[in-house]
Amino acid sequence: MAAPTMDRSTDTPSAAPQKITMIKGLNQALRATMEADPKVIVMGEDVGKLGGVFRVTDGLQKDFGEQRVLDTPLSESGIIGTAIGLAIRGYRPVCEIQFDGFIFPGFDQIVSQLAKLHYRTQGRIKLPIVVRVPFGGGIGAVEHHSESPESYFAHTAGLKVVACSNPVDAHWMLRQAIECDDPVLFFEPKRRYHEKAELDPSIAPQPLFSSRVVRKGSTATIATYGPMVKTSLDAATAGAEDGLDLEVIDLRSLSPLDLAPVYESVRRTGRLIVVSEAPSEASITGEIAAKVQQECFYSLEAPVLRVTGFDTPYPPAKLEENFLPDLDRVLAAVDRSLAW
Amino acid sequence: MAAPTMDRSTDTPSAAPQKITMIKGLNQALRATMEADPKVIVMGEDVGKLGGVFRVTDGLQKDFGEQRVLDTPLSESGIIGTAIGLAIRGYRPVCEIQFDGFIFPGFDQIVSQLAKLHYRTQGRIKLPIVVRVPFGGGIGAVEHHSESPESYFAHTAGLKVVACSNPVDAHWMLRQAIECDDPVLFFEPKRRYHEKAELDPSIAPQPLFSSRVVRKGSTATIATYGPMVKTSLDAATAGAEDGLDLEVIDLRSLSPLDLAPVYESVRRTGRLIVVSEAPSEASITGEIAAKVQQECFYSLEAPVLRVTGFDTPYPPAKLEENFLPDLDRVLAAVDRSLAW
Amino acid sequence: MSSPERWSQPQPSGAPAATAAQPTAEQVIAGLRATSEGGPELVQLLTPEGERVDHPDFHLDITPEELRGLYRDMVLVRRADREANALQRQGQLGLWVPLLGQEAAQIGAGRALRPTDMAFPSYREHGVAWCRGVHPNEIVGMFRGVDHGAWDPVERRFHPYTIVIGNQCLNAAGYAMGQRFDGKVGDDNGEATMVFFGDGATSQGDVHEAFVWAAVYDAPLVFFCQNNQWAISEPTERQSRLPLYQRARGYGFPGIRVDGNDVLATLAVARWALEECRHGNGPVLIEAFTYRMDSHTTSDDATRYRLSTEVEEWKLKDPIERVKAHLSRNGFADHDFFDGVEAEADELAAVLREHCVNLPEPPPGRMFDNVYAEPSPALRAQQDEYETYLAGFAGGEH
Amino acid sequence: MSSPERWSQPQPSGAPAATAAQPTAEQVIAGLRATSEGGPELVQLLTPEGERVDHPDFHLDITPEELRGLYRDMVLVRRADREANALQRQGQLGLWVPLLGQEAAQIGAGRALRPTDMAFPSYREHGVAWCRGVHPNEIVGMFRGVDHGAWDPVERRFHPYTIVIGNQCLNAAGYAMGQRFDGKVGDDNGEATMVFFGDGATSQGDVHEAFVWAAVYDAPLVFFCQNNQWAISEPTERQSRLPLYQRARGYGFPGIRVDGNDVLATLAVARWALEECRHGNGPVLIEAFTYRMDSHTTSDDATRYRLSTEVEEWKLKDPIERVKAHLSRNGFADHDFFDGVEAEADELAAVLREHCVNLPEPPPGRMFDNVYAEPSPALRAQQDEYETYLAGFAGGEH
Ligand SMILES: Cc1ncc(C[n+]2csc(CCOP(=O)(O)OP(=O)(O)O)c2C)c(N)n1
Ligand SMILES: Cc1ncc(C[n+]2csc(CCOP(=O)(O)OP(=O)(O)O)c2C)c(N)n1
Ligand SMILES: [Mg+2]
Ligand SMILES: [Mg+2]
Repeated sequence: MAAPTMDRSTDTPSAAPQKITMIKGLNQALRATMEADPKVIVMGEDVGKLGGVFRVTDGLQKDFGEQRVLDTPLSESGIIGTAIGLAIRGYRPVCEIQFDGFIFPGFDQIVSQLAKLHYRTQGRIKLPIVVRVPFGGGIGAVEHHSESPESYFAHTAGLKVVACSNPVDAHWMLRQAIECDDPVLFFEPKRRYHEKAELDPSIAPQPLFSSRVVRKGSTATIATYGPMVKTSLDAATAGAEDGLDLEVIDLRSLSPLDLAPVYESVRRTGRLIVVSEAPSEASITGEIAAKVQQECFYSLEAPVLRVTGFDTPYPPAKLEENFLPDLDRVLAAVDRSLAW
Repeated sequence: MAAPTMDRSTDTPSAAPQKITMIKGLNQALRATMEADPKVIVMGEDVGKLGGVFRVTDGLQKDFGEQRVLDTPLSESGIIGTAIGLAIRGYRPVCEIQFDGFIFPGFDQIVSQLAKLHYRTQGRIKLPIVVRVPFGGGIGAVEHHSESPESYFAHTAGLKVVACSNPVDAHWMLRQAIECDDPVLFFEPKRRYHEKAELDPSIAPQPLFSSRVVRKGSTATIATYGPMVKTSLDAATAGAEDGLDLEVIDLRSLSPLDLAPVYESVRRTGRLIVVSEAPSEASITGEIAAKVQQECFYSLEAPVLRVTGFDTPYPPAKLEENFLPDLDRVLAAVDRSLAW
Repeated sequence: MSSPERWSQPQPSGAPAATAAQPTAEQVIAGLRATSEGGPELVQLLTPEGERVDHPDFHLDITPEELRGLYRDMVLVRRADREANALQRQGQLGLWVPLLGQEAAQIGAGRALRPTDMAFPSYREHGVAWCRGVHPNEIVGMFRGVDHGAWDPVERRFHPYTIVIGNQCLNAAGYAMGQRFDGKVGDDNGEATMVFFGDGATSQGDVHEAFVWAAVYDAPLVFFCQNNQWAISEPTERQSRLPLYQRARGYGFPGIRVDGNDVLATLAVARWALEECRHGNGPVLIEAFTYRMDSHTTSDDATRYRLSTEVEEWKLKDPIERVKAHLSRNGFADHDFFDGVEAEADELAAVLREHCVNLPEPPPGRMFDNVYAEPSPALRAQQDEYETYLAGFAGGEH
Repeated sequence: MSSPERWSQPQPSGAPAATAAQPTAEQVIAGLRATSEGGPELVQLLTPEGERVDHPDFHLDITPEELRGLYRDMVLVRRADREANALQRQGQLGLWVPLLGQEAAQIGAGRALRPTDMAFPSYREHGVAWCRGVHPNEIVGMFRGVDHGAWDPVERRFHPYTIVIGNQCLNAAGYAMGQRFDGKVGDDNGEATMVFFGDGATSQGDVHEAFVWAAVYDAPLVFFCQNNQWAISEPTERQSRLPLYQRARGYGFPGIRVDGNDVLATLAVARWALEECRHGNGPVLIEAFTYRMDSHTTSDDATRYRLSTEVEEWKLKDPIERVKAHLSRNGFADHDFFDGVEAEADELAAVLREHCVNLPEPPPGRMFDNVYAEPSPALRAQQDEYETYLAGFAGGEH
């Protein structure tokens, strides 16, 4: 077991910029926080010897031991429920839920305890727990392995919900989430796990609960998060060929939403498309539309449009290309907005 | 045990109009469907001898026996999970969840099985299951007894979600829900349980999944459901004294939403206030705002406004009057809309 | 309780035993809720008549002073319980959840805990709370609706009440795992955790998962199940075929049934179980066989579903009376003592009433406090908007 | 397996036993996953060498023809399994979940079921599916991504595969309750239900709740746990201290451990359990002690977490080889028979491959079908909008 150190200067496993996958970015984030703080522990199904089914926790048990990287019983309510007890005891558990569709057995502990204990105890109990959830589709999987359950948690007061979209954000956001004293649902776009980007540890990250304009533009605004950031950027690139100058905002934080940059943008462009893989009914995308139509009422030249998964269960994999928003559906919505 | 009969003419326990509470309306609905169809069974905690903590199932076990009115183990996942098996076997279970906050242990079965089995089996399995949930606040209860979890279910494809607001609707909607071949989450506003209205069995009910204008008006539209219908009607009455002529729509069906009457109304009034006890973030009220700003873009003279519970856990009872929308908050929103 | 044995020897497939009869209802009920007997497995050290009896496995050396202390604890918590119940009847509380009849189970368990131990209650553990130094004054707020729980759970090592049945068992398992990870388990100074739940709760998935986790991680956790025979209106046979302490059999840790109306037996068994845990031999399941003498809560009317004869039978097994009889008969306490305790109880009730009716109403802004440890700007904006709105009223604007 | 006994006798609180040692890791593992032995409780009727042995409780009269049938079943399902695995490797399936090594457990259980019985699988029960008349052709669709399950679960009395661990146990309990409510339980013609789940699944709350419900409602339900020693990368000791069949002890119904690589023993025990259930003596738990010879799925690489020596040991206990040896040694089958089965297997594999690669792609509109039994106008509108959008492409509009 590597000797844990509290020296923050060794936070980053490597000080030189390196090209890494999202998985590597997450893995290094875990390693860095575990080295810095002996109270950070990782728990979940198969996170130990196997390193998780996506290898996000690869090598951690070997280096930090079985007491800091727990291969848990097959029980999601147990993972969340015991993480709460461990947090009360002073630990900072990072729980892995193996796939999005398997968070529901743990839903009661999340909604009834994780979200409410701080409130119930008038702030006396803190729950610095991160629940990591590989989410979304696009990997050709069987049922329950491609869901986007983030809206359930955004609807739950007491939780914070974030989604990363690229390796660099994945790294920093996970570190920030672990350092946050509130429970954070941390959504990782599994279909982007193997994409690469350069992580330069010398560039300080922006605050966790903030959105970011990832492409400036003037024709219309696209607000999105997680796996759809790349899709939206691709749409913007394709649209540029047709003379569209699209602004793309990566929301990053889904609860609380940081919509100031969206308002600012919509006031300039007059048009907003919200893009998400999740079904739209009673969702985060609806929330954004509701807020923006209120805040930017006089700026909107067309209604806020949403491009989302349909209000059906996730279909068989051969249909997921139809189910999931793609570049064309995003651009079609831009066209509709412009034609309004 | 009363001899079950399939004769539909005896559907209604009493043919004469009678003044009944919502509890009675629900009770009679259960009795009528149980008499009409021996496959209808009632299951839940304390629904038998006790008749449920709210007495909605009062007397049913005595008349229909222990095999049709099941005092179940204390296990909500078990209630939903076994109801699914019973439905596959040909039963039509009506499950009672004792209080809103206790549906979460059953959430996984609802989301992963109840909502998806029909889809998974290409329609070969039907799940005519009603999950009754007394919901909402206003009764001065301790934690977990005043929640409004309906948005979680509206966000879940494969479920239908309805909320009744008065004894007559409660009666008919429950009967219709039991007759529906889809799983229906049936929300009952517990703080309206003891209010009375005249049930005239000769007046045919409107279709289950439809909304209704409950007060015509021209100044602005209020769309609401469940316990807030009365609050909104009270607000309309109070507003009338100030010269406001408010239209109130009882949504009744929360998924699917029947928004045609809302669109029609908003096109006339130009203003919409959506009222609900639930926290607003990523909710049904957001969905309505998102849809209406799109459908009525050119008719809206002010943004759609929402009056809802705050994005906090449900507070201690002494604060619930502050948490819950009341007549004043509704009227203040109308004022804001008018002043836009 | 021989009926379960029927199942333990599978019959050859050809034999007629496949048609073996179901256990009779009487057999089942005898095992589950003998209204007068807990069965031969019941650990008892003090009979309902107040006589000390021996048990081959569990001994308790106890001084008269300690005995008087236990008596006093039970009388005081019963009195506070009755006062709170009355306060509810008078409209001062929205709800009360009575402990009446479960004083011995709770004081026995609560007094077995050391200050360094941790406890996770359900919602009826006012007696355990007392032992953790949580005054009834601190409990009534949540039933009056002014807070969701007032004590500091970390400082008192007494978790907030948990209402969603079974949830706390997993939280306790995690806490106890933490005690082990911290190296606080393994000798006489070890720490342990005790979690409280009811007979009904045993059906919940979370309780099972807590059994699994605690067993797999050797957590120093005592599962303390108060089988008070009822889960609201449902008797224990709606939850189990077997006596509940036997549930532990399938997980590989001990399960013991103790007379939950016998404070001495409960204390002895709870101490033993905690010792096992602090030495690293946890978890342990204790089923305290007791009875809910009152309705489930003040919202409930138990006469709708249970016989008064049953209640009468259990009255004969009152947990306080037997200690009183024991104290008197052996000359361990005199009139003055009993009068003194009564006076203390009156005083406690008065203090509780006074405190309760004067509890300040929480300010509206409180609603927004402590949703997050690190405030959310979005929620702050909601609060600001609401406070502006309220200020409008104050200014007479509306 | 004597270690659990340590827990059964609580020690007097004063005695030093409170410091009794934990069971050693070896003791625990011996009880959980002896890689070569299932322990003395293991029911076996056919040794790995192919010799028939007697068991005091379970007998099986079986004709050579029936034996050959079981052999054929196992060979065919293994072959289909290997073909599907190969199809995945060749990119024809998105995923495959191999049953390799579990043929005897599944065919033994599947052949014990009557047509009128019902079965609820997990996701690995291709062998049980076979016995229910579900052809591998009907299974590959969900792994190719063209459907979520193709067979008619009502007609076949074989529920769709359930992926969320444990869920199906409660669904099965409900179904079995329905069998009882329908008056179909109580004699030789009674119906029963069997539900399949893994060793890992035993930790889930739903499996526990299913135990509770089935016990309380005397449901004719056989819980059939295939302990294949692994839940992805986690060995059984991450889930339990005790052998899993003992879990039933705490619920008041029998639990039996059978050699899951012995098709005869599995058949005998499963038949007995189903008989018990159809006569009204359910539920029953069977732990079939077996081994997952392949990786968890085609996405998994088992060499990352387990020793090849373990796999090698289990190879010696192959479920098919021992039946083959038995058939040969006793002259119950000749070369022609074995060749015939091989040829059938080749044929099946070819049919499966042919079917799989030619599975039609579902049309986009399929996505919207069967969300509801009674269509929702809101969803219909979404579909219409999407189809108009698609038509726009077809017309080259975009
Ligand atoms: C998950 C959940 N379901 C239902 C309830 C409602 N409820 C409150 S107490 C209770 C009965 C509990 O019985 P038991 O576990 O025996 O504890 P007791 O109240 O007898 O102490 C029920 C059903 C709840 N609080 N939580
Ligand atoms: C609720 C849930 N959590 C996690 C998973 C991911 N998962 C799929 S199979 C599996 C292991 C199951 O092990 P076991 O029950 O032993 O069955 P086996 O695969 O060995 O047949 C896991 C963790 C899941 N499908 N469902
Ligand atoms: Mg109880
Ligand atoms: Mg397994």
